[in-house]
Amino acid sequence: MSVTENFKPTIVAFCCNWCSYAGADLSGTNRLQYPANVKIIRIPCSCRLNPMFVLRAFQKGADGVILCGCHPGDCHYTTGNYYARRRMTLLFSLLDFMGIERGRTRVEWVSAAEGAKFAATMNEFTETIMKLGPNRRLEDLRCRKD
Amino acid sequence: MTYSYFPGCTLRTKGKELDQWGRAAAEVLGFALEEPENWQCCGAVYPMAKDEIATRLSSVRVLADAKAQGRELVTLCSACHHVIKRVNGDMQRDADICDKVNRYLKLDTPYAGETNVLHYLEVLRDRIGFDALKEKVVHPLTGVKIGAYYGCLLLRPGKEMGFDNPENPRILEDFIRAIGAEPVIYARRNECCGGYCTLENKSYATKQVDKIMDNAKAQGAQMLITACPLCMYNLKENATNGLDVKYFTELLAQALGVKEEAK
Amino acid sequence: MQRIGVFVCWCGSNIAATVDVEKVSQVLAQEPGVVFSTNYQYMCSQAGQEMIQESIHKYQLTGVVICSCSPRMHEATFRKTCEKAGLNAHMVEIANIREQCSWIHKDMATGTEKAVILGRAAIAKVHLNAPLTAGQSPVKKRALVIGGGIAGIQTALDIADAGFDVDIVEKQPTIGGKMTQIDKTFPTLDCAACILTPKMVDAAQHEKIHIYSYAEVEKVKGFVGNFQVTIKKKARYVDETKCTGCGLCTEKCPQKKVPNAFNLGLDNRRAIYIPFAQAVPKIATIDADYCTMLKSGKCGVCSKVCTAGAIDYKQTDTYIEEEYGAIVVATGFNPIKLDKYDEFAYSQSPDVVTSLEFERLMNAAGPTGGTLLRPSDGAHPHTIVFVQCVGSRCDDEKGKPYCSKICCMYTAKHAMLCREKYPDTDVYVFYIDVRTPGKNFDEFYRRAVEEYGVHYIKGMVGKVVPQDGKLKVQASDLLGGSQLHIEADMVVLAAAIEPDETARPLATMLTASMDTNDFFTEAHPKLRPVESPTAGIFLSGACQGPKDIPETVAQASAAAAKVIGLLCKDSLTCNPCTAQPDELMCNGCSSCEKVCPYGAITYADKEFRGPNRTTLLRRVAQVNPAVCQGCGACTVACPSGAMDLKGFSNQQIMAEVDAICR
Amino acid sequence: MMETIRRISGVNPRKCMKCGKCTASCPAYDEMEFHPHQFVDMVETGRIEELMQSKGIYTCLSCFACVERCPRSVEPAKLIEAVRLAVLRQQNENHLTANDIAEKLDPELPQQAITSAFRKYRK
Repeated sequence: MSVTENFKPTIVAFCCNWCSYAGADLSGTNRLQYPANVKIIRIPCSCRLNPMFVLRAFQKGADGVILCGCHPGDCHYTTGNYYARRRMTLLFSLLDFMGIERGRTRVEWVSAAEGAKFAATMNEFTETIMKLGPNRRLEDLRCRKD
Repeated sequence: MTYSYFPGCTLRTKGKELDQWGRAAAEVLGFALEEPENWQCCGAVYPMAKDEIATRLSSVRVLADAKAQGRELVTLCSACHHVIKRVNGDMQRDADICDKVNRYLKLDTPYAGETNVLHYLEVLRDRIGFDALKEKVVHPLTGVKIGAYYGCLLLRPGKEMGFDNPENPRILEDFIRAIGAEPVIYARRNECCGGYCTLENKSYATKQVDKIMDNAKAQGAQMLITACPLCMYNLKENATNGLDVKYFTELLAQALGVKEEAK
Repeated sequence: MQRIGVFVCWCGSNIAATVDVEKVSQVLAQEPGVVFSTNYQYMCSQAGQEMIQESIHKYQLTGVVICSCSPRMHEATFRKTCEKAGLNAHMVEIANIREQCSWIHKDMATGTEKAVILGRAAIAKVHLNAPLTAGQSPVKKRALVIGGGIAGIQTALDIADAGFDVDIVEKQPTIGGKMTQIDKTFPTLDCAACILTPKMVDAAQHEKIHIYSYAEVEKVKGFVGNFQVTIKKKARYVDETKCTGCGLCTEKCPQKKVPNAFNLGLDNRRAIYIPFAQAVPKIATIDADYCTMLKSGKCGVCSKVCTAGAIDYKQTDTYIEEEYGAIVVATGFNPIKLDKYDEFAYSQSPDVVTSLEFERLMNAAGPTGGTLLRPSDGAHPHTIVFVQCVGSRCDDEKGKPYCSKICCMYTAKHAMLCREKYPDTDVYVFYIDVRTPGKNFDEFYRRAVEEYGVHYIKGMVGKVVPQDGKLKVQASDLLGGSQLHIEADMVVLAAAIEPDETARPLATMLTASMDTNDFFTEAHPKLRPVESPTAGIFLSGACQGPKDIPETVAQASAAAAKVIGLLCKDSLTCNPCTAQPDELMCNGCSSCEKVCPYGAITYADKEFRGPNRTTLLRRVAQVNPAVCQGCGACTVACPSGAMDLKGFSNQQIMAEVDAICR
Repeated sequence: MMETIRRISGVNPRKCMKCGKCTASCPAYDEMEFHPHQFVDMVETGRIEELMQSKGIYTCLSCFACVERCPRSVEPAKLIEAVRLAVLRQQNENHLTANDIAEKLDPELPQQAITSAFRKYRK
């Protein structure tokens, strides 16, 4: 299984500016390790995550997409994370139907104080993606790197 | 309601009547206790070491049997309860132990801690209700001041046993109230009686027992009740000038008016 | 095509140790649009900033990418730098290669590779950036302080002294908080009431301060400079404008068996009460849970004796709406409940007390008139055992993971006072560590040991057994190497402290973040310790973490200074990253309006050119940029994709996604 | 050896903050030459041999008071059991044999006492 051995997944993490991006910074400040496969994109709020972005990521060859936002009730914009939760529930079940396994998508609430949780989540998520292997379903072959 | 029932070694031999009283009372209270076939002794001591597998097997056998019957498992002796409940917890939480045990037992369906383990007292509290028990009492023990002796195994570790507040329990006190007597609160009711050392060093056990007895007497207890046959033996035999000690099922059967017919 | 400059920061060795900065700047120089790329030791330094400015001029840069620490750290700095060089502040993007790269990876190759990708994403975004200009929003020159303890009082006084109106909302019938219950204060042993009550009076008499006592914050809307707050004034069944505080009703009320919360239930009060003699405002309150009149309609004694006619059994909760520019949280703390620690027999013996209860037992205005007597039999205790760290420094569910900070010092104070007032008492203090990092704190503790002869024992109490009127204490003496058995008369437990239970729902209302222990989080643990990350919300006192009185007062004044700085401004620069509809695509469906938490979206009928030189009147969305906070909820809700967010546009984020997945 | 003890007990002695509450709670204090907090400390510092020689490993009552009351969830009782097992698992190191039992019996003694003694003191 040379494919899996050399498999370096691409993981896109969308983090809300107020809680999760700060949580990610905190895990850095505390020097908590998580895989370099995870790349963070800062968005103002988890509700800014357009399902199109997730689709685009998978199309362009991402192997996993995770959305991190403030804990329910703690959204900087009061209700944004509730919208995000509803939208992602729908989107993920649609993706599942399309053959993007549930394990490749995830929503996690990470507060600004939860650096450790951020790192742990990313470690766990990467491990899941490693087990699932490369995303072949939605990837646009024209976008393929090799 | 029918429960799977694990009597354990002592209640099958030296402590037969404790078991008979419990069964007679269960009949009055409307629940049945059914022993699984071929149960084995739980070992009386919970194996704390993570790599002890063989010593966990007999507990898992009886747990898996209850699961197959689709029943909850009831215990009467607190040592059995402690061992079986904690082994069950290991099966739920410790993937390594669960895996090894299953590989060893080769059960038809793997067991992963599905059975709910209840102590007889928990059945009284959570399934029957102490108020309902109170209504069934025909010979209330009015005026008797009873100290509940919990010992260690029922309560600790509180996180795993989930039985009652480990530092200030009330289930036996509520039971005492339900059978019409008056509970006496004393702080040493959850301190160890030294039961495990009774075989090797009686004077050591006596020291522990006397401290408990002193405390109970000072707080006004006229008698102690326990839920553990070893505690009962130890409190009775190793005390210098101690109080009378009874098993809770004896008083239960007495209050329900079935003590004599149980014999 | 943008002309982009890339600036890679070493951050000393913070970045350079795990990221090959030279390589990153070289690789990124190859990206389309990049006309200049360099790296430097400290990009945020004066020299670094000047270099950026020079490069902007020299290469006529239209966009700048800085690969450095988190944008939460220096985005504002670099934006200002570029602005000074004539570049729009929003043409700057930060690639976070420190917190999210060099600090979490150990391997140079990995770190460098990731840094390049993060840099590419930022470059891809800058390509699509457009200059943005921020609007202005006015500042309401009034502050709200939630909680009227020493923290809230100090903050309010400082803000009011600067000339701004301040409202204090206090849930109890009086302001003063925990400090009113304390007898003496460490390390000087001055009387708490003597230093607190004048401040309470100052607050009450200050023309700029309004106190809402027996009131709670019900609802908060709006944003920094412009909060709309609903305050619930709970029915106290006494007309505040009429009550003179004479206290006659509190003597005549026939309901005498009400546990006195001020004395922590150590004695009883009446159903109508004034918590203590120096209460502010000094107005009676009826405890609805115990008042016979309110419960059964029979009694009315207080109404009969009140010469001012202030009693009003028909009073109901009232609601007040007020606007504020800034909100200060000063909700304070409480000792934890001790039912999980009954090895100390707290619920089994009245002679086992918490430190705060002990404080009342030592207080001249307390239930024993200041004479230390055992609650069980009123006898003088001769042996007292203090137990520290009860519920503090615990693993997960066992209690609080943090050090409660104040217990070491107040326990030393209690022990010292016992020995001073009653030299015949034996006083034992069981400690794990004695923590005294404050001015004159360690000296104070040493005095307790050396001059007052308090027995400090390194160890812990394992069991307390009430028996024969004594408390049999079983403890360990780790330095002496023995298990001790002490026959004590009283045991005093230094219970951990936790945030007030109102803090969590309040944080939700304010959208201010909290840590896992329900303490409010500060905007930066070192550099912005009195601000919440939510703009316009400030933190004062123990709501942010355990604090003693001097620290609380210091933080309270610091919070006040921040509030004054905000209220001094006539207007605030708005967030320019607001939503913007494409009117040609908008079909006026109202989806965006429904999800907007700020009501920033309205609709207007506008004329558009139709086919064949006709004119069409269409309903299209309009965003009020002064109200929009830029969350982006509407952008996703819009079915036709007409709504976009400036600074975080669909295209920009997609470009980042593409760059990362490339 | 230190690793073995840690592995079979599942205890991380580094979590200990040396408060001594385990030893304060221990009902068997007078019967042990090393006390619960010392077990934690000595496992951490590798003084396992001394612990294995001590008779305290047989006088611990397994009452779990130290486990229950430890503020840091260190579970000293598990360490004591692990040290005892380390001894018992060696050859001919049973603390109790069947021959010892007869003289200790009395008519009222519950089975439980014998079963548990066997479980605890021999392999």
